[in-house]
Amino acid sequence: MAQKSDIVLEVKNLKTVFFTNSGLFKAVDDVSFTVTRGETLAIVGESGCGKSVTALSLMRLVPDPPGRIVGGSVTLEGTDLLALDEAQMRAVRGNRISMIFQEPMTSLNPVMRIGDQIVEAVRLHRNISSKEARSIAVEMLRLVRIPEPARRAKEYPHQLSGGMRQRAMIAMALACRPALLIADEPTTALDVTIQAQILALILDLQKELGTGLVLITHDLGVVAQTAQRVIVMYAGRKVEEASVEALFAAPKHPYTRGLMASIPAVPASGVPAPARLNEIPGTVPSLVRLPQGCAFAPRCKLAIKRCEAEYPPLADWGGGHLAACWRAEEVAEVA
Amino acid sequence: GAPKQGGILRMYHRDSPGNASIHEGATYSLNVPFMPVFNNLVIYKQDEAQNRMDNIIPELAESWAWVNDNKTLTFKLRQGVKWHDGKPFTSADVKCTFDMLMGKSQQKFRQNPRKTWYEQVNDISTNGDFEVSFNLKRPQPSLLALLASGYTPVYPCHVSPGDMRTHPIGTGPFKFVEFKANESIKLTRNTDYWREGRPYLDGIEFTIIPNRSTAILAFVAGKFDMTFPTEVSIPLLKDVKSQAPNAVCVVEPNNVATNIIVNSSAPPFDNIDIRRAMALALDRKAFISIMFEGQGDVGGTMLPPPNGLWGMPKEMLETIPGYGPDVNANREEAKKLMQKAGYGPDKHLAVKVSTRNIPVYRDPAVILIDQLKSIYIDGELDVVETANWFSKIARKDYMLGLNLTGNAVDDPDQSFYENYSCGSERNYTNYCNKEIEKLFDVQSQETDIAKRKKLVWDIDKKLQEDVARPIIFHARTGSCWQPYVKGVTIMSNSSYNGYRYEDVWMDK
Amino acid sequence: MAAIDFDVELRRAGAHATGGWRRVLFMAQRHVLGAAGLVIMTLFVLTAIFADFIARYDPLTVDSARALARPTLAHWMGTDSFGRDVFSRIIHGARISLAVGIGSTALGGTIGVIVGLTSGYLSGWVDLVFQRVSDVLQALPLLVLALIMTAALGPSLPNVIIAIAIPLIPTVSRVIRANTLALREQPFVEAAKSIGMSEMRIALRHVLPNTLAPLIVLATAQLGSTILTEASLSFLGLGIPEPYPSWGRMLSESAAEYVRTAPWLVIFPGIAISLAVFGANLFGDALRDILDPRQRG
Amino acid sequence: MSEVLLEVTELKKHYPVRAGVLRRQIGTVHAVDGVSFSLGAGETLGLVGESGCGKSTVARSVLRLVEPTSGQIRLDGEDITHLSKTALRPHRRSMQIVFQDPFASLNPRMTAGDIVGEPLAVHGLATGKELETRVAKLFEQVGLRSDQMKNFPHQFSGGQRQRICIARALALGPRLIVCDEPVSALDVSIQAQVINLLIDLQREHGFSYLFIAHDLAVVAHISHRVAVMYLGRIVEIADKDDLFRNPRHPYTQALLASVPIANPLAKRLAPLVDGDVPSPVNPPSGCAFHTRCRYAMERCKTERPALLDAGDGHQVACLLNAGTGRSQ
Amino acid sequence: MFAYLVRRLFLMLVTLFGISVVIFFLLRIVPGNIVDILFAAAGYVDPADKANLEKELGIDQPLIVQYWHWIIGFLRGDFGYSYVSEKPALQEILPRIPITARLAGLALLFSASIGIPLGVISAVKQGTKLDYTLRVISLSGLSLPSFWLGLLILTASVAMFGQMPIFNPNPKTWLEAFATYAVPAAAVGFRSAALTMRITRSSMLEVLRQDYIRTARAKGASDAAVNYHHALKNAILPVITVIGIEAAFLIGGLIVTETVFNIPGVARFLVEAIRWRDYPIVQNLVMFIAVVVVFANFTVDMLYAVFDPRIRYTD
Ligand SMILES: Nc1ncnc2c1ncn2[C@@H]1O[C@H](COP(=O)(O)OP(=O)(O)OP(=O)(O)O)[C@@H](O)[C@H]1O
Ligand SMILES: Nc1ncnc2c1ncn2[C@@H]1O[C@H](COP(=O)(O)OP(=O)(O)OP(=O)(O)O)[C@@H](O)[C@H]1O
Ligand SMILES: [Mg+2]
Ligand SMILES: [Mg+2]
Ligand code: NI
Repeated sequence: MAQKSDIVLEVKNLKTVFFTNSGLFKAVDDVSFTVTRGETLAIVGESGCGKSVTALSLMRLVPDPPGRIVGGSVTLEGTDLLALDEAQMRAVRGNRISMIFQEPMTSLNPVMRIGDQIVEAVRLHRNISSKEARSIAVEMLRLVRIPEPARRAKEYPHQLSGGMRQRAMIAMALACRPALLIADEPTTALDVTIQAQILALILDLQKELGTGLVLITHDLGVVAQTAQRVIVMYAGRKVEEASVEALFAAPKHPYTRGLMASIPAVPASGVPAPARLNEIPGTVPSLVRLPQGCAFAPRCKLAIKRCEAEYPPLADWGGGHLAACWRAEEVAEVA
Repeated sequence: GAPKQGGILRMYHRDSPGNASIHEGATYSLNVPFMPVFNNLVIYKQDEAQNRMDNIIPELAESWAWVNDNKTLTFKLRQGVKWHDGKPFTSADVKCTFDMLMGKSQQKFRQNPRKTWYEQVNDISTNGDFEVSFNLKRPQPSLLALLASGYTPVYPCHVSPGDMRTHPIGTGPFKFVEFKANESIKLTRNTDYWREGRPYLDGIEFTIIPNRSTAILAFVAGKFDMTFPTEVSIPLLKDVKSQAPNAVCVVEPNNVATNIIVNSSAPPFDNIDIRRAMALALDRKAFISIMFEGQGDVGGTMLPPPNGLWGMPKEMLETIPGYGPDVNANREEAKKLMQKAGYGPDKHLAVKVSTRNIPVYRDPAVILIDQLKSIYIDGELDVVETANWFSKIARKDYMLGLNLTGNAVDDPDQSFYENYSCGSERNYTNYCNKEIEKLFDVQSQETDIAKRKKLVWDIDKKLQEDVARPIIFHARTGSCWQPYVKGVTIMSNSSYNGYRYEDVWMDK
Repeated sequence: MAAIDFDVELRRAGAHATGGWRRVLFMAQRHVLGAAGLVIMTLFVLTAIFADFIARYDPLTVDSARALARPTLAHWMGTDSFGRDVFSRIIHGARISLAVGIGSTALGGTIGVIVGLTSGYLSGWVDLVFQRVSDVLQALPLLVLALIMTAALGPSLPNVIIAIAIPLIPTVSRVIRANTLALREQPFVEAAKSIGMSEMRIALRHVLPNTLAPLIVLATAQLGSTILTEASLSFLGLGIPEPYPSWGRMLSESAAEYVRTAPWLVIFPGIAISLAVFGANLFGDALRDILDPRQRG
Repeated sequence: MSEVLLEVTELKKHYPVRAGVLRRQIGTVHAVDGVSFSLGAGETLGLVGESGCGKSTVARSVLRLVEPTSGQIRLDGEDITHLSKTALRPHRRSMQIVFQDPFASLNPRMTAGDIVGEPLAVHGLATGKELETRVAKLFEQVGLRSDQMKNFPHQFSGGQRQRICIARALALGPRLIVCDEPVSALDVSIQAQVINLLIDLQREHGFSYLFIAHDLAVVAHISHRVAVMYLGRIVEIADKDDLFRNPRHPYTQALLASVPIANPLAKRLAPLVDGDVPSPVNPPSGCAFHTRCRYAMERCKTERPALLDAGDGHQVACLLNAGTGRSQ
Repeated sequence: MFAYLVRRLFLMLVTLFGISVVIFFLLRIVPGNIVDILFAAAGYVDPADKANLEKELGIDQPLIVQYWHWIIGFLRGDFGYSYVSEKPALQEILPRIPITARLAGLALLFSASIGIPLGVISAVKQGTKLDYTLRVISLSGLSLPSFWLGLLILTASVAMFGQMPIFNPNPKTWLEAFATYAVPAAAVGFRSAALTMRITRSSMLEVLRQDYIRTARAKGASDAAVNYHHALKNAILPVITVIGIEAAFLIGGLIVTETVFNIPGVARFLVEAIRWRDYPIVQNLVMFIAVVVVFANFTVDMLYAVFDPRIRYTD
């Protein structure tokens, strides 16, 4: 484990809920984790399990109403973000902590030129002339491998392809060299060669600046290649946390196990691809009417009586490998 | 104190007159601003409220005389009078003016509303530059009264009617400066005026403000020295008094009769019973109390005394059906007449009351409709745009019409011939009674005032009894000015004749 | 961290409000102003419908004896110069003013929506032609049209409604068109195309609902402003003719003469107009918020 | 493969580039620059390539959602390139698309249920209760709960939205589904569900897919044949096995080598190709890839390689080895 | 784009032509002409004189011929003479246009400069007391009949200051000029501002929930920057539309204000001219207004493209 001083972000018992007309929606329920300097923490999980809301909570950008952070603490470089007033928080956002949003199409202002949007991000936190900012913006676009960055900087989002928009988002997020970067599925719209470049780029910058990186992704391949540690979420809760090696070697939660099994592989020569992929049957339960016990129990092959009655606590199964399952030790064997 | 020289009189104007040529207009919107530009041959004394024969004084004429068995009226003209453009005034100008009015000259007015005034004039003759004679077909004493009206200025020969409409040239105390439609009219002192020491004012400025409330507010705020004459309604007068207690206000009749024109050429009003019933149903006091808070006059065709010269005395008036004091009794009688005509509580008569879309027309029409309800008549208001009003009336495309008739001079000739003689263009009801028409001529030729009055009363009574054009009331309106404005006289039996303004001055 | 009362928050989000009435009640609490607007509008509509039962006097009966009476118990809002009961006239006036307001808004709005949608959605030549026509309509000032209409046909209720509705058309259609132009480029419209929807249906199902917010705001604003336009027309002598009591005319004609001497003649119709306009707009704003799915939490 | 369902020949789509106050056209984006392929009934053609290389444009052109600049699209032998909107409408039933951007392609004011049910309603295939049950079934098929039918799009997570889109496309039971990155927003387990679903549907009903994705593993899974695009053109097209086993175009090779492997012990993130992606406004002369290609020759700068058969229907556009590309 | 402009210009001409036809024939449909009115006002009906006058004014000719004369004259810059004042129509119209234009301009300025910021604030603070207060105030602006508001202003100023702002045709100082126009413009602008505010609010609410607003916040942009820079620019389209409509409306719609404040602008003049059936004035004035409106619409369309790069006018 990293030393205390190296900790960039410490999230403790974060709870974010949505007050909706159909009831209380516990999107993030008691989630804790830390990110140290230069570390990459990956968050994976079923879609809709609260990854993005967690990220938004860190930025304090959960739409209110209906959303509200109702508990826990978020400590960035020693300051409790949840205690800051809005002005102080603004100085932090985009500067010390920044985020790459999931949907690049709607996350870019359609009536502003790409360049201007980056320039704005830079100038908000750095006292430089607009000319300098502009050259930084173009530089950032070049860094994220956008061809003809000077011209593209003058274009509007709708004139770019999806991938380019995503890269523009990345450029914007990195423009201020933040201490913590949250990347919410930053490369889903990219082809693998560019994805490799971008990830390499992010990791380079991370190394150079000691940026902590929270990487939210579905692509376990990306997780394997980039992250040091992984959190697996399910229905708003953290169900497993481990170093990447440990997780891939021996997942301790049946859900993680199921995820691993679902990964399609590029057929190596000679090996014919399986016709169907393994899948986890069933769907994520509604976050309003969560079962009393383990939320995964209805889909779990290993489920026992106890799972339905009692939520399993996150227990350390050795070497900082946390998992919330009564039968964590059997997971690897069963499969 | 003694009149002071100087100052510009600021007045608002109620609307924008179509043009600047008095002879081509029939509204005092034209007289008020342009009378000061002109002179007449003779004029009613400007400092006396009541227009009377014996109040007529010479103006461009130095004197006049009736000769030739009262069939010729000869004027001796003032010498040395100059038009505003410097040309001398002569008898030729007088002849030109009246020839044109009679439609006898080459040049024509676009419209000539008072042509009928000169029906009895054969021709105009001049004798040298400074004598002119009106040769009549028969004696007509009241011709002088017509000539004394503000509607009868003398025009210069050398200016075309068209130019007179846009830039009038006169001999009067003030010169025309400019007329901006919907905006303002400006007059300036005629330094060459033939009357020594007049006018007192340096000029007159009219600001055109069609919206009454704005205008009154502006007056109250001191933006104007005077309201437009006779344009302050009784409710507004109270308002002015309360906000500007120092203002001088007078309320005078303006010799405008509100009357009903009845289409007797078509059913149902071709039936004299229904016409009578309608006349009987009128509660004139109610009209007056609503419209004027009591300050109006009940009368016949002629403006009632004391302001009017020719109106019937009260006792005589009350003998006419419908004028009796007991309204309920009248209405009972009216109901009987209606029942006789076949109407009753379960068979109402539906009529349309047409009128112009102006409050002074519309309001009495609303009252009329309400009063007709009491005798089984269901009236419906039919508001007609001014542009279509006269053609509609002329087409006889109406049943009842609510109309206002203004009299330029308080004289029976003007009123009777214009409104009640067979075939007259303004006889909208087509009322035609040859016997009465003979009486018109008799009174017209009568030189003895007392005798003539008797004749006029009888005619007036007959007209009311025939329900030719039932007169509802004679209006009164107010005029106000600031206390420092002196020498203003508002005429009490005409609203067309008192605007020369050469005696007005400001004590500032 | 201040303690958060989950119940209160949930209540605020309307979680308890399930089922018809509770939901309505919740909405009323959430949109107090809108509920007030709805109440006002409903009251006025009811008043208009039951005017004959509510009014205590005949609105047209003239009585010189009681002219210009101050508000008393007998005449709650006094009487006008004709001695007509102002309260009764306002009650009956609701009919006319609401007929003008609702009638012309509905007429102008419907045509405007159709024109705007077609124009914005189909674009191309249709758009150009429609826009030219609405240019033509717009370039003819409202009052020119009203003057011409009343001069040609006489000032009657239907004519006033039509005269007021016509200038609404370009206004509504332009707003709708502007919105449609932007919406047309949205991927969900493309998605609708891809399932083989007819253009017409796309316009109605996908484009129109997304222009509803501005449309409602506009329509309720116009509902109010048409009542005012009628008042202005009356001010110019072109509104609903006497003796029928439209609020606008009651106000505009008394305003000049009686504003100081008999203020009740001016105050009450003024309040009626303002309240109606106010109610329509408040309700419109709330409706806009309620219909916006993203506001529902 | 059996009969040809879709045939695209020499498809081109150019967008004008404008600038200045008067917005004069200063250039052209050659978004798609001469693409030809065919797709048999019951077949899946994977389409991969650089982002911005024109995949979505191809997809939308096929459905006539954008008007192609030139070229021909035949569906079932019928040329639909120039059909009028009305004439095209019946054909829409047989081809559907799942959009790349799920949120934007969902009407924010309609509930998910209405969105999915709409195609059925439009084509009059179901109404009332039946519509509801069919929608519920579709929800289930794509792994959504049927109680989510009355939610609005903004209440769903990204992956859930994508599933709504898939359900909508499936509703009509089309013969051709163009999937523009249908699973890129999904987590692997759902992705597996969706892909299994697509495969099952294909088996059952003989659907054809034009399947666009970045994830080569997914493409490898579902496709029979795979086309690789680069800058508006297809640079390689072959049977899946052939392509993955024996990629011939240097770009394809780079792609395959860049796929991250879900094994933390086998780290290999070093990008294999470098350099800027060229712009489709000024595509490089000759072979568009030559600016990033390690094996580029002098010829590549001037000569544009045609898509040639390198044996067994494995077509490649590369000048290496006499037009057969680089063998590994 | 150039082609678009040329076509647009051509279409504007088509529109103007349409307006000329509509106004010409509409006017003729209305019963009564200047001659009727002149003669009616004098209570005097002499068919021969009437016919003479009709001939003199040329309104006895077939409509097509009259239209042709008008249009040809119009194109040559010959606008004819007012039937009423008998002065050249141009001389009557021209001095009034700047008056109304100034008034309308000021009212729009008032409307935009108050309505837009308040709309933004109200949207941002949706549901708060501030939002309620602003909305109630703005609604009261929409609820007051403008003549009523105008009269109120006048009455109040007389009652309080014993003075009233009445039109001053020759303002000497800049301040006087401002005073002359400011109060009436404010009276009109109040209503207009209320409308602008409501549209802004509604449109802003739509935009504020968009993802890119969140992005802007994530950059650390201040509320002001988010609201005015990011959101407003996206929300402005309907606002521009409404302001454009108001602009067009104001040119011909200031009549009530011009009446109450007694301002000699085109709107009141136009009504007066219609009352008189003064065809040369009405026709030409309507054409002038039409030109303004058509250009206002054109400007709005161009502004769309300026504010929203997704809108492009091609071919
Ligand atoms: N504004 C909102 N109102 C109500 N519920 C919301 C809102 N935003 C998100 N949610 C709910 O919160 C839960 C978590 O959503 P979140 O966006 O964090 O999922 P995710 O893990 O990021 O999924 P994905 O991988 O698909 O992006 C979802 O079930 C979603 O329905
Ligand atoms: N409406 C448009 N106007 C101008 N250029 C466009 C338009 N749509 C797309 N383009 C351009 O066309 C090219 C191809 O875009 P397309 O969306 O087809 O790429 P793609 O292959 O789907 O990329 P991605 O994988 O990132 O989605 C890009 O350069 C893009 O900028
Ligand atoms: Mg997410
Ligand atoms: Mg794409
Ligand atoms: Ni606290």
